[in-house]
This record gives sequence, C-alpha cells and structure tokens, in this order.
Amino acid sequence: MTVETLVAAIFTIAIFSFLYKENPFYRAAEHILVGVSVGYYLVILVEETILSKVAKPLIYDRNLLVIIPAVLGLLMFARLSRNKGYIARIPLALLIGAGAGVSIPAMLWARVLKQMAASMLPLQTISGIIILVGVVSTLAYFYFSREQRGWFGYMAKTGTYFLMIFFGATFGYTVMSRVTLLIGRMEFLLYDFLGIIG
Amino acid sequence: MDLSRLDRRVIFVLMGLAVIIPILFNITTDVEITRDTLDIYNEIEDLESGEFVMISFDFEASSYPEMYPLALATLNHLFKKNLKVIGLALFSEGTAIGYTLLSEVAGRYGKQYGADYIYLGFRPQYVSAILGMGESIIKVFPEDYLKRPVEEYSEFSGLSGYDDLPLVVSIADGSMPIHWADYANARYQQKVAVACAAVMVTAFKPYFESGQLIGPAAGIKGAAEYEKLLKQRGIAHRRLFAQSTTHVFIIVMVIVANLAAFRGRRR
Amino acid sequence: MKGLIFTFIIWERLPVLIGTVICIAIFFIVTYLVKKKGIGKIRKVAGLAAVDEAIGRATEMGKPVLFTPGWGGDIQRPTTIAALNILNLVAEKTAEYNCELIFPTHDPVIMSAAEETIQNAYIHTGHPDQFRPDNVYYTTTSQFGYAAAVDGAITRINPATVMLLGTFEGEALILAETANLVGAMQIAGTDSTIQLAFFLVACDYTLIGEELFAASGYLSKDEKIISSIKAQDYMKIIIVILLLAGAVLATFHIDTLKEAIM
Amino acid sequence: MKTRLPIAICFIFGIFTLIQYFTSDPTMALIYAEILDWMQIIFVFTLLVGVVTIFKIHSIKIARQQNNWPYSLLTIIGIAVMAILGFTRGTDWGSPFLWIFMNIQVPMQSTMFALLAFYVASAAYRGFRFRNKEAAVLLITAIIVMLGRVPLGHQISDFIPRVAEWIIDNPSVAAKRGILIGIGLGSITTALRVILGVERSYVGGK
Repeated sequence: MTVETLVAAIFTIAIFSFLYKENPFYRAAEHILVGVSVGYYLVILVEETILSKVAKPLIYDRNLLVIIPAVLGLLMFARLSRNKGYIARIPLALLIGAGAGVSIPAMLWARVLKQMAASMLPLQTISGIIILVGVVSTLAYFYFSREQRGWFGYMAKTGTYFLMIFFGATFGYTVMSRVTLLIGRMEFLLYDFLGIIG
Repeated sequence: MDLSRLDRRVIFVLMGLAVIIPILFNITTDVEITRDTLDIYNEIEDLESGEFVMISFDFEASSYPEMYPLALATLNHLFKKNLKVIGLALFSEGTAIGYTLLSEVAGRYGKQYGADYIYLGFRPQYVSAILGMGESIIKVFPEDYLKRPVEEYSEFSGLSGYDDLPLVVSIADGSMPIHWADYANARYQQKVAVACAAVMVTAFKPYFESGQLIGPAAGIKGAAEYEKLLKQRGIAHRRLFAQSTTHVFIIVMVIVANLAAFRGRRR
Repeated sequence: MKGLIFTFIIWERLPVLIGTVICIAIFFIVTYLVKKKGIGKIRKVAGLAAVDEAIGRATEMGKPVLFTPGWGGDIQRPTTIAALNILNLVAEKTAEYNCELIFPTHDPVIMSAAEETIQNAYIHTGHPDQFRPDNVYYTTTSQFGYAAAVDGAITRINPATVMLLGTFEGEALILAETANLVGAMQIAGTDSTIQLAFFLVACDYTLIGEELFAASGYLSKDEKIISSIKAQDYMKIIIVILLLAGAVLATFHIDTLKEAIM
Repeated sequence: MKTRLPIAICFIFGIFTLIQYFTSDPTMALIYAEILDWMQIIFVFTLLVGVVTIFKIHSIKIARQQNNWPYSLLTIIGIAVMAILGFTRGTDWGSPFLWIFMNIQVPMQSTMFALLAFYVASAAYRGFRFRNKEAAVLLITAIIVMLGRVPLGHQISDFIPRVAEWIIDNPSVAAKRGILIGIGLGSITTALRVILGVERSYVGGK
C-alpha cells in the first residue's frame, strides 16, 4: 500500500464516521477540508487570474486598461471595514449590472423562446398532446394572480401531477448518481486500501 | 419491532452491505446502447482527424467517482480519432483533475503536449468566460495551465473564437451545460455535446430534445455504453452490478417502509 | 441613416429583440397598474405560514434559527435575491423575538449582502444591539467543504429550525437529513429542480421553484416584487396563447410561427 | 452617493450589455469583451475577500481560545500549507500541491458526496410514503426510473426501460419546460428590476 492510499483512506473513513455520529475525528477532517479547499482556491485564482490577466499584461504589455478592474476589485476589500463597506457596492454594481444585462436576451432565447418552439408539436401524436398539456398546466400551477379553484384549479392540479412525474424521474436518476459515488468510494476502500482483489 | 421507526443507523449499515457484497463478487454485466449515448458518440465520430475539439472539465472533486469513467471514455475517443484537443475547466476543482486526466490518456496514445493537445487551465465567472471565448479564446486564456503564452504553440496559435471549434464537449456534474447552451449555443450557435452525471438528465432533457445540446452520455450506464461503443470494457462495466443491486435494495426499503406504515395505521 | 441601422442590428436576433421589448413594456405597464390601480393581489403559497410558526417554535425552545442559501448561487441570481428578501423578514422576526439567527454561506459577496440585510432588519425593528456579525459567515467556496461546515454547525448548535432557501445542489439532502437528525423543523425552497425532489421527500415544508419568488412578494407585500410576479403572469398568458396557436398550426403542417420564434 | 452611484453604474453596464447583444457594431463588441474580462477580474477579488474573512474568523477563534479553537488551527494550517506549496513549488504534475489536492481534498469531498447515498436510503425510508395521490405518482415514477436505468430492469422486462425512457422524454420534459419558462421569466423580470435600480437588496436598501 502506498502513502497516498493510506492518507486518502484515513480521511475517507473520517468522513464516513459522521454517519454514526458527529465526533472529533470528523470535526478535524471537516476543518482540514475547509482549510485545504480554501488554500487550493486561493492558489488557482491568483495564478490563473491575477497573474495572467492583471500582473503580466500590466508589466509586459504595458496594458494600463487592466488597472481599472484591478482597482475596482481592490475596492471589494472595503467590505472588511466596519463603516466603509458601502464602497464595495461600486464593483458589485458593475458585476450585477453587466450580469443582468447579458442574462436578459440569453434567458429569453434559451429558456423561453427555444423551449416554446420545441413544444409546438403536431397534435396528432400522443407526445405532442402530452407536451402541450404538460407545459400549459405546469405554467398554470405557477400562475399566482388567480386562486386555484374551479376549472383553473383542475388545470393547476394537472400541473402538479406533471411536476410529480418530473420529480419522481429526477429522484430515480439522482439515486443512480449517488449510488455510483458510493460504489466508487467503497471500491477504493476495498481494492486499494484493504487489497481485497475482486 | 416497529419497522416504521427503524433507527437510521440500521438503514445505513444495510445500505453499506448492499454496496459492498456485490462489489466483492466482481460480476460484469452487459448493457444495451441507448440513443442518447449514441448521439454524442456519433457527433465525435463524424469529426475529421486533425480538427479542433474543446473539452471542458466542468465538475468538482466531489463527483470524481462518477465523472472519471465518463471523462476517460470521451478522452479515449477524442485521442483515438486524432483530434486536436483543447482542455479547460470552468470549476476551479476541475482544473487539476482535468489536467491529470488529459495527461494520463494522452500519454497512452503517445500524444505530445503543445502539438496534439493543450490545457488552458481555469477561468472563474463561467458566464463571462463562455461568452468571452466566443469573441476570442486567446483573449480569455492568454496563457495555458503551464504559464506559457498560447500563441507559442504553433498548432494552436491560430485559434480565434467558436468558429474554429466544430465541437465543445462538457463533462459535467452540475448545471454547466445549461450555461453552455444559454450562452455559447444561444449567442454563437456553438455545438455542445454533454457527458454528465445521471442526476442531471431530467434537468437537461428539454435542451437535448430541442437540439440546444447533444447527447448525453449519462452516469455510470452512459459510461458503460460508451465503453462498449469504443470496444474498451472497463471500470463502468464493472460497477454496474453493484449499481443494480443497490437500486433494488432501495426499492425494497421503500416498500417495507410503506407496508410497516400501513400496518401501523390499521392497528 | 436607414442603411446604418440596417447594418447595426443583427437581424437573426430580431425575435429576441421583439421579445425583450414586449417584456419591458409589460413590466412597465404592470408596475404602473399595481401602483396606481392596486391590482396587486397574489394567491397565498401553501406552507408560508410555516415561517412564522418556525421562528415562534425556535423562540419557545430557546434555540437558534439557521438560514443558509445553499451552494451554487451568486448574488445576481434571482433566487438569491428572493432568498435575501425572505431573510430580511426572518431577521425582523428573530430580532423581535430575540431569537438567534445564524447564516453560513459559500459566497463572500452573499455574505456581505446578507450582513447588510440582517443588520438593517435589526436596526429597523429597534434591536441593533442584538445583531451579532459573527453569526453571518463565509465557510468555503468548495461545495462539500461548505456542506461539511454547515453540517457540523447544525449538529453543534442544534437549531430548532433550519431554513434552506436559495440555490441548492448536491448538498441539499445532506443538510436536510442532518437537520432532521437533530430534530429541527426544515423549511426548504429552491428553483434547483433536481433538489426539489429531495426537499419534497425530506423536509417539512417546501416552496417549489417560482413559489420562492412569490413567497418573498407575498410575505413582504413589497410592490416591486408583486409587480414582477404579476408581469410574469401576464407574460405566461401570452406564452400559453402562442403555444396553443403554434401547436394547432403545427398540426396542419404550418411551421411559420415556430420558425419565427427560433 | 452611497446608493446612487452604484445604481447608476449598474444601469449603465446593464443597458450597455443588453443593447450590445442586438448589434454588430465592432467598437461595442470590443468594449463588451473588455467588460467580460473586468467581470472575471473583479470576481476574483471578491473571492480573495472571502479568503481574508475566513482567515480572520478562525484567527479570532484561536486568539480568544474560543470553543473548539484547535480545530480552527487546522483550517488555518490547511490554507497556509496549500498556499505556500502552491506558490513556491508550482501546481504541475508531481507537485506537492497537486498531491495534497488529489489525495486529501478529492477523497474527502467525494466521500462527503457519497454520504448522500446513505441519506437517500434513509430519506426514502422515512419520507417516501403513499400519503396522497401526488406522493404516489412521485414514488411510482421514481421506482420505474430506478429500475429502468440499470441492466437489471432490462433483464426483468424490456418494457421497463422503454417506459422509463418514455416518461423522461414526454411528461417529465413537459414539466421541466414549464419550470424553465417560468424561471426564465423570473430571471428576466429580476434582471430588469436590477438594471432599473428598483431592486436594491445588494446595496442594503429596500
């Protein structure tokens, strides 16, 4: 067994121990995980972004334009101060504003128009009818200007059933994913760590 | 014994056994190939050797066990077809994993870094990264993961935007393919093929049905199907038996719980 | 001039442009109507009363309320904004009842926005001294680092109520089950459709998708949010009419409408 | 000033990026690409602020020797070790940075995720009941899909995977489309509120 396997196995078991109950072993692993992941993030961010997109263009290419976002970025640190926090709203506003601007056409095209067009199917087929009824009744469920009574109540109720089918199918698929992950970890413990050759 | 109030630790132990015992038997099962997996396979199969293809490692370290067989199968296909592979990551944790996987598989096919493939590394803020690459890939990634200017690699220095990429493949455990669809496909009509965690299938399905995304090869079954198409049976095939038994175990648990609750009510 | 405009616009994007203009128009008209004509009534979302009940319960038990917006959302996401709107109301209630409110998050920007929100709510209700900035904290950006940290927090502080409102991914069920383990009441709400399946099974109350947005409007009676919900409702009517027309036309092999939209 | 300036900035950048989508003007495209770059750079700084915050929280805990402070020490050591190794010894193949990532962080995170399999079992046992018709629909669909997506379902009957596929391609897609359209509209109106300065929660306003 290699050192790698031993280290990985110890931490794997520490996390699994949470299933029995919260314990010092898990708590230590939890805090190490938080620390290591923050450290990883810090290094990747500085190397991949600050160095390559701010420092190098500034030093080698004399690209003065990058000073603007860098200064705006530094303004974020105002958050750490008790009473100057509002300064950080300036870079935040740029992020949020530009983010909102690009999202409007993107959402409209990809989530609304494209999905509408894909739902306009000939009604001779069963799937054409089901898709239309499903989309319309689900939209009815999420219509808030009217109480769900009478004919509208029936429509919204139909929507609920479609939603439940969707959630059920999702549940099934998710079980599949989670089980795969567990099998992966168990294979590691059984094959690599304990050396039981299957 | 009141089965409807079973201690959850008992369930945990049973669940553990339901996974461990079948693994010990090491039985390999066969799979039927589905249309979804065939879609992504054919899309890659139809590319000409020497064409560029971008592969984005859009997953976190946590879903490594599920994503590993999928990434392996797709990478095997890309290198087998002699495509020029451009790797990148839109999740920070995918960065190191993507680089490790890419180097590992490229090595098996005797591919050279810089000539046959490059790894661009990671960019945060995926929306602006995806949109930015539509304008210029080199502007978003002036340097690769190894800190060398991308322009120094003669094979890749001519890259502009998505026009040069017949296909982007997103290996994803979360909703990143939706962002690829919402931004790269919506704005630049970029073709995006997806290999994803099983959990995402129902969420992505409308995008596949409407043609905004291609595929998906999903989960361990998708990986096994892909292995079968490539005629390289591997890790995904091996895991399918334990997968089946555990699904059955959960279904049995649900039935037992319902029967117990029903009996409790009648009393 | 005419030629200039002609080359200035990307014509393939015309349907999106028309759609955007319609959305903006509806948005303004509805905002006006809500303000002037008072049409701002929306139906009650099931499970909303639970928020009040949950905070009352926590106060009675003398235990804290834990509110977390999940992993995967950032500040510009509508879900996060809706969650912060609800957080504002929750904070006002906890301030009134003198109940401890804990808010861990994976995103530093959300952390600072939440800190402002909670602090303002405490000042607003006249209890600025009860606000504890240490209770609003950043864990780590890593998904399961965050999950491990919040899980640890739930088992250690033993809250009476756990509110999981925002954008959730894989960590959702871990948090919901751990909350159940310590006997906390769970109120969940998200637009992450995959996690909804689990919230529905594991939590006491679940707000589904857009209900989260509506809830923040219903609770706060805030005109700006109600106008948004109303505007969305009118857009839905248009969409349904187009869908029906499109399907009928497609039945007779006329795909003009469909192609016009794409 | 404290709220007006941010709202003005938000409006300018929002309107610009919105209009730019519809135009083919090359100058606007250049500015747009630059803005995208700025967003990435600013975003990185927000994360740095987060790192500083977490460092601060744990340092305070250690300094005041609060409850469980030795655990905070582990977090600080974790950050420091990764940062020092990453910055001095690089992140390439074979570096200690990558070693810790692959052998400590990856196994722990994937195990954390694998815990979900256990929680799925306990949640299913506890909450998956035939309480009403809706719950029954959810439950039955879940079982069909669980069986249909493994080879076993196929071995029992060809019918199961076919039904599973039909469900996913039809009623499930329909519901998801409804949700997508709804959320799309929600996002659009929220974005409009943000650009127009009506939504001010991020500046701490109402």
